Amino acid sequence: MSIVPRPRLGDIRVSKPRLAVFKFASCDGCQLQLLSCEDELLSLAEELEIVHFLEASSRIEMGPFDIALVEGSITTAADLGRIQEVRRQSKKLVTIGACATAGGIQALKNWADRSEFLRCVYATPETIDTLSTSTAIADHVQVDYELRGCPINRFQLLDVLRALLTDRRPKLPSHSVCLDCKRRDTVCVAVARDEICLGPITHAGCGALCPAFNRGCYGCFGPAQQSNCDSLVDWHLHRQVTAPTLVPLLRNFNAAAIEFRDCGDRVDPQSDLGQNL
Amino acid sequence: MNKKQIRTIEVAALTRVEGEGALRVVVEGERILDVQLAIYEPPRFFEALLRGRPLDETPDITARICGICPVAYQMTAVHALEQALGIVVTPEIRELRRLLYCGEWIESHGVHMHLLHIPDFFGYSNSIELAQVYPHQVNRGLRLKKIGNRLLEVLGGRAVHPINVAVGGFFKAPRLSELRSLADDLQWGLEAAIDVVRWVASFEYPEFKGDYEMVALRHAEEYPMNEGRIVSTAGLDIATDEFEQHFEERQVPHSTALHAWQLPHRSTYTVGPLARMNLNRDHLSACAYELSESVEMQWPCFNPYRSIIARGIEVVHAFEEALAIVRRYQGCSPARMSYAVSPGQAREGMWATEAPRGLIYHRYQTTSDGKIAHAKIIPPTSQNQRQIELDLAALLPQLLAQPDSAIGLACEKLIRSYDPCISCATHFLKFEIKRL
Amino acid sequence: HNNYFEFNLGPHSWKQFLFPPKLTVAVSHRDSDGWRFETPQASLPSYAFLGARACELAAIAIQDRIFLHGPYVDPDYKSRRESTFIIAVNCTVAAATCFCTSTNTGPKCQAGFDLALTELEDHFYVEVGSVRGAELMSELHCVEATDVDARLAVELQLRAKKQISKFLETEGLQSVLLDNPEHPRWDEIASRCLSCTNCTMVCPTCFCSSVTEVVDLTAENVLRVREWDSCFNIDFSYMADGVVRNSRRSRFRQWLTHKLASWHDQFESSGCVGCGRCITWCPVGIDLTEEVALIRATPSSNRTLPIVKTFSAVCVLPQEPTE
Amino acid sequence: MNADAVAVPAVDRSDPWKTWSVRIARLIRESETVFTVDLDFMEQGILQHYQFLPGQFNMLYVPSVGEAAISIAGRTNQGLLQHTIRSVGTVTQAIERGGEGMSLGLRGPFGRPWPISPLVETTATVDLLVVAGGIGLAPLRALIDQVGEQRANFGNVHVLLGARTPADLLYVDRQDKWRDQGIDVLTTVDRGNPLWKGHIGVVTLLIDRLSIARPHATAVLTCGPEVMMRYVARAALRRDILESNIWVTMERNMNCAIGLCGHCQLGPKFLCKDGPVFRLDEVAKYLGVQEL
Ligand SMILES: Cc1cc2nc3c(=O)[nH]c(=O)nc-3n(C[C@H](O)[C@H](O)[C@H](O)COP(=O)(O)OP(=O)(O)OC[C@H]3O[C@@H](n4cnc5c(N)ncnc54)[C@H](O)[C@@H]3O)c2cc1C
Ligand code: SF4
Ligand code: SF4
Ligand code: SF4
Repeated sequence: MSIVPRPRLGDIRVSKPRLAVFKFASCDGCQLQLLSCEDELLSLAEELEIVHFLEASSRIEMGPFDIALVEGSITTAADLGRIQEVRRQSKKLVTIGACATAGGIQALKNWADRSEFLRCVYATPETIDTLSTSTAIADHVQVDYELRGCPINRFQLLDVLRALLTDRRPKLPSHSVCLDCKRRDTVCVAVARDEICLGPITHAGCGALCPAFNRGCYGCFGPAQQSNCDSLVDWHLHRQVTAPTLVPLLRNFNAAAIEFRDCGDRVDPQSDLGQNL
Repeated sequence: MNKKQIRTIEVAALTRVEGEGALRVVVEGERILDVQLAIYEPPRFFEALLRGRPLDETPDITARICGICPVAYQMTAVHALEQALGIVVTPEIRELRRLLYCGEWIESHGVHMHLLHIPDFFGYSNSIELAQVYPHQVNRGLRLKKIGNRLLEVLGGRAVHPINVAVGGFFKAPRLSELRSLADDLQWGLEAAIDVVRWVASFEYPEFKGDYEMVALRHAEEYPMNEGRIVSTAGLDIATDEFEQHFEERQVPHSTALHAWQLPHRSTYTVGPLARMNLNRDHLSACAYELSESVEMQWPCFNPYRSIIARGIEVVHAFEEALAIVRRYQGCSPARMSYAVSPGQAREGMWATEAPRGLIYHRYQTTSDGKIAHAKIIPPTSQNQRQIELDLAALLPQLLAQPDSAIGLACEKLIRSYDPCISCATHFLKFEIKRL
Repeated sequence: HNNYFEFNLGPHSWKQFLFPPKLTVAVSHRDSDGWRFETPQASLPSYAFLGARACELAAIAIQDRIFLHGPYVDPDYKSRRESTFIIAVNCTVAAATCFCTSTNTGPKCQAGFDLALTELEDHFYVEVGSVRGAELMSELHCVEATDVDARLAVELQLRAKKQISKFLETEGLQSVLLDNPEHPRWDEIASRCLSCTNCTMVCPTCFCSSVTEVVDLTAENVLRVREWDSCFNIDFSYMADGVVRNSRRSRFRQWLTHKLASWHDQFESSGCVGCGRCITWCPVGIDLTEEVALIRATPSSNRTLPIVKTFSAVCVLPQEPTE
Repeated sequence: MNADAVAVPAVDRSDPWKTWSVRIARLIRESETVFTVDLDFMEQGILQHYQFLPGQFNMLYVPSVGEAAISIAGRTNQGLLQHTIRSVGTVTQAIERGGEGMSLGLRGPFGRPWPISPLVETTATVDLLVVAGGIGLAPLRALIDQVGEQRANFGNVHVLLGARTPADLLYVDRQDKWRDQGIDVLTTVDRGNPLWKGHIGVVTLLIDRLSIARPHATAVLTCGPEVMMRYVARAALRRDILESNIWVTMERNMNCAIGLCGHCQLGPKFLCKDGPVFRLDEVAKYLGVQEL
């Protein structure tokens, strides 16, 4: 990989598509995936102009944007307004990661008593602006494409960017993790090692990582399309796996994704069925 | 006395730092009234949401505090929990954990140096612009970072939020061939990293001497990563489980991050690469030590702008150490110590490790049925934050003649040299503007 | 135990070697004149399969019919297949999921091997199935098998056969499935099926695939990569106006009726060789033999074949005009 | 009429991924969403040797985007291959955007064509009823052209064309030529406009009005949306046309076009190699089953 020196970006103001990256409640891991495209980053920067990416650039331009990548979930009243503005300014809005597509791990507070949560971390919680829920971006504005995962897969990110640059629809497979396990010749950990694995109900995208490392999938890419969570959970209940073991598995990084949420609530003996939702 | 003009300088969004924050400075004439490093990153309540979770999920959940240094969270969490449960890992597991941490240091320092910080020294607003003029250096940086990522992927499954870290060890030990296949890249990386340090050391640095206490881990034999005693440049020397007797974290109104200070006087202190190197230079790997001697730098160093050099030297160290581990590796069996949660016994464990940005501390109480009862997490950034503000206050008087934008930029550069990770400051509050 | 082969099937079949999960089938380059296309050289690994069982030989024979004996030949499969040497093993024990006796594919290896071993106490009884097999044997220092060996081998094979407890009634199976597209059982299965694709992935005869584009940075070199796909995937039947099989019910029905019924029309045999892998590896324990038995037990009454049904009165089928 | 008595021109069956380089010589807009491309082979001499039968299709390939199955509509006067395409998704839109001069890949011809020779070779002359809906005319065009050229071989020939609006009617110029060749061409639209003087309503209504003199010697060839074809079949059967003389075209997701990928199955049929043209009695059983 090498690049030829060329005039400073500022000098060649051709109309390249304008990319912006926005962050809401999140860990930065998903936007970091953009910087982790080491081989592609510079050539990507030739195809589009990164005009708003606080983590990586001090150049801050205003909208409108052709492509907005949105990381993170909505947890504060201020962000509730900000996402509307981002949507208004952006032609295509792509949400990246479990926080943005399903509320992230912080959505666990949707099940908890908020004041108790605050007190647990802060001595004087009054000054904190926080909603009682963490919600996905799509709950608030229209989203053009969703990239799943905690974190997203950088190859999928590249594919989406390339697709948007060439004006085609990105290919985002919606099958289960199982298919990818088999494609990479991993022996099923659920059957062979009796691990509880969410692979059959989890959206593809990671390349079936966990089972390849001898552990069950914990669902970080969220529910697969038309996933049958109830059946898998019932199967385990039937085998004497208890609800307290199963519920936290459904309720982690994609806790608020509808399929995982409903299934978890159904089997949770202590469920107050999403009172905050 | 004349009524003086009140001047407010604001940097609405700090850039090229991880996470989101702002800076607000209030000046009256020559007097700095207030400096606030405001963190408006929405709070995510990790300590609260950990409660009641099965303890073996802790490394996976705490990783999500920060996508830049997830390994630091995982490492600190597993050690703290192993302490609670009385698990002792094998030397092989210990070594692989060090290797994993090397990967994260390489990656995280790589991001900070090449993508976030170096553009400052050339007046560019990002590394893509920098690459137009210094393509070789930027490409080299990207490749270094990529090798760090590769190491994390082989050992952890992926670079962000690795899936292979477990309480007790690893879910799966890497195959010999997998690790060995990294050797060539690591060798290249070692040499390239040395060149990077030489390059970086040739930059011009502002004169600035902080009057600090610097705190880091210190291990008897090795450069600190996963364990050690907590020591400071002022002579502190305590075991990690005494941390909370000496340090305290408090909420401040202008930030969603908690601030930490040292007891009994609530004095500030800093952590990070400079602190580590000032306190542990004798344990650097051969090349790294030699480099630390040959570059133009006074040790101990108290100039935060120069921490990029320390960071660079640590990358050299990480490459050299990773290479040695990879060459020594003979497999690791068992990959994971088995453990059972003994019923009826609640336990507590605490640990500190060295995240890329400095000392990180976790304490957990577990319930008798293997759940987390209580969690306390103190990341590096909340420990540095107060000191950053003080540094800014010290810097500002020399700058006041300049226009606001220039002051803002100069402040941002100082902040960036600390490599603050705002996402990390777990338990962050909302910034409220104080009107004068 | 000290035996090498006293187990049954591995988790993954030999399919992965002859019909690899990922394969580049076409390559495009762009030059100043536009796109140029190439078919990559068929790969040329030489495999020896050691330990293939009777059901797997049957499965390979089925895939041969698909990839070699249809109107189009898969060039890569062909070259892999031609260079494969098969040392089969006769099962001497059976697993609870085996039902090759129902599908008439085992447990004894009948054909399709170069050598077939039966593991006796301290030596192997070898049957030669091809010229290549005979050539190999002539270079090994083997002793002539005795009648005792032969008898022992048969006994062990019979033991395996007797251990098989699972049964699939194949009599009239095609119509049981094809005539019952609206059977209520499909709904019941759909409530349990995860549509995870495991059964199709482990099945030694399933052959569905999709081609995806793999683009390099410059977009000047594009690979067309064929990957295993499955009729359980929603996108599999995607069309511009909508997905055809947009329910787990319809996808499971497609799989089972294809495998056990319409396969006969396509390839003159069942698509099932009774290996039981799909039962073993189903995460929620769905067993096709049980499902088939249940459908068979209560044929559904609402056969909906609208066109024929509506018009059979009007439409008097004439004899076909001769060509 | 025997379903299989058709000669398929040879494709290299041992190299089914063989892709030819072609270029769009001209793009003709047929309607707002439909366009026709004239394709020329980059390599000399292929165009002349390339043979297809009406009803067959090619896989048109846009590298990095994908392939789409597109019927061969016919040839231009210079012999270029014509494909008429409705722009619905990634590949078809990419072709539309690429426009004239675009370089493409082409594999084919694939599939079972319309049964022209069996129809001609029957003892009595056959009357034809061709029914097309929307883009469904594309795969029938080459057939109608050929029938026009060999007009004497057939009895009455009716072509019924349906479209959503007058602007969606395809090949308007060509329709006159067909009429000149003695083909009865009727058109109908779902929604007219002030200038539209023709029929309004679904094509099946036209069938009901048609005089079909010899139902048992009439063959129906139809292509269009599946529902339309179902109604056409129903109407034809009602007029005593034999089920074995009705031919329909089916559509399913198509990936390899050579019967190896499994996508295009309809019951036991692989649409790509057993179809896309089917005799009604071959597929009637599957037409009514939801989600098959
Ligand atoms: C035998 C046959 C002949 C055809 N002839 C024509 C024709 O002459 N003119 C015309 O405009 N269209 C024709 N079609 C339909 C055409 O193939 C689809 O509209 C086209 O594949 C859509 O591709 P896309 O990438 O633009 O759409 P997308 O919606 O982006 O589709 C992506 C992929 O899905 C599959 N797919 C989607 N829709 C269909 C579909 N309707 N049929 C089959 N696969 C589909 C393909 O694999 C395609 O590449 C024909 C289809 C078949 C099966
Ligand atoms: S989805 Fe996961 S990786 Fe991405 S920002 Fe949220 S916590 Fe981080
Ligand atoms: S296997 Fe599951 S939990 Fe693991 S990385 Fe993939 S989607 Fe995430
Ligand atoms: S359908 Fe099941 S039992 Fe039959 S061959 Fe396939 S995997 Fe084996």
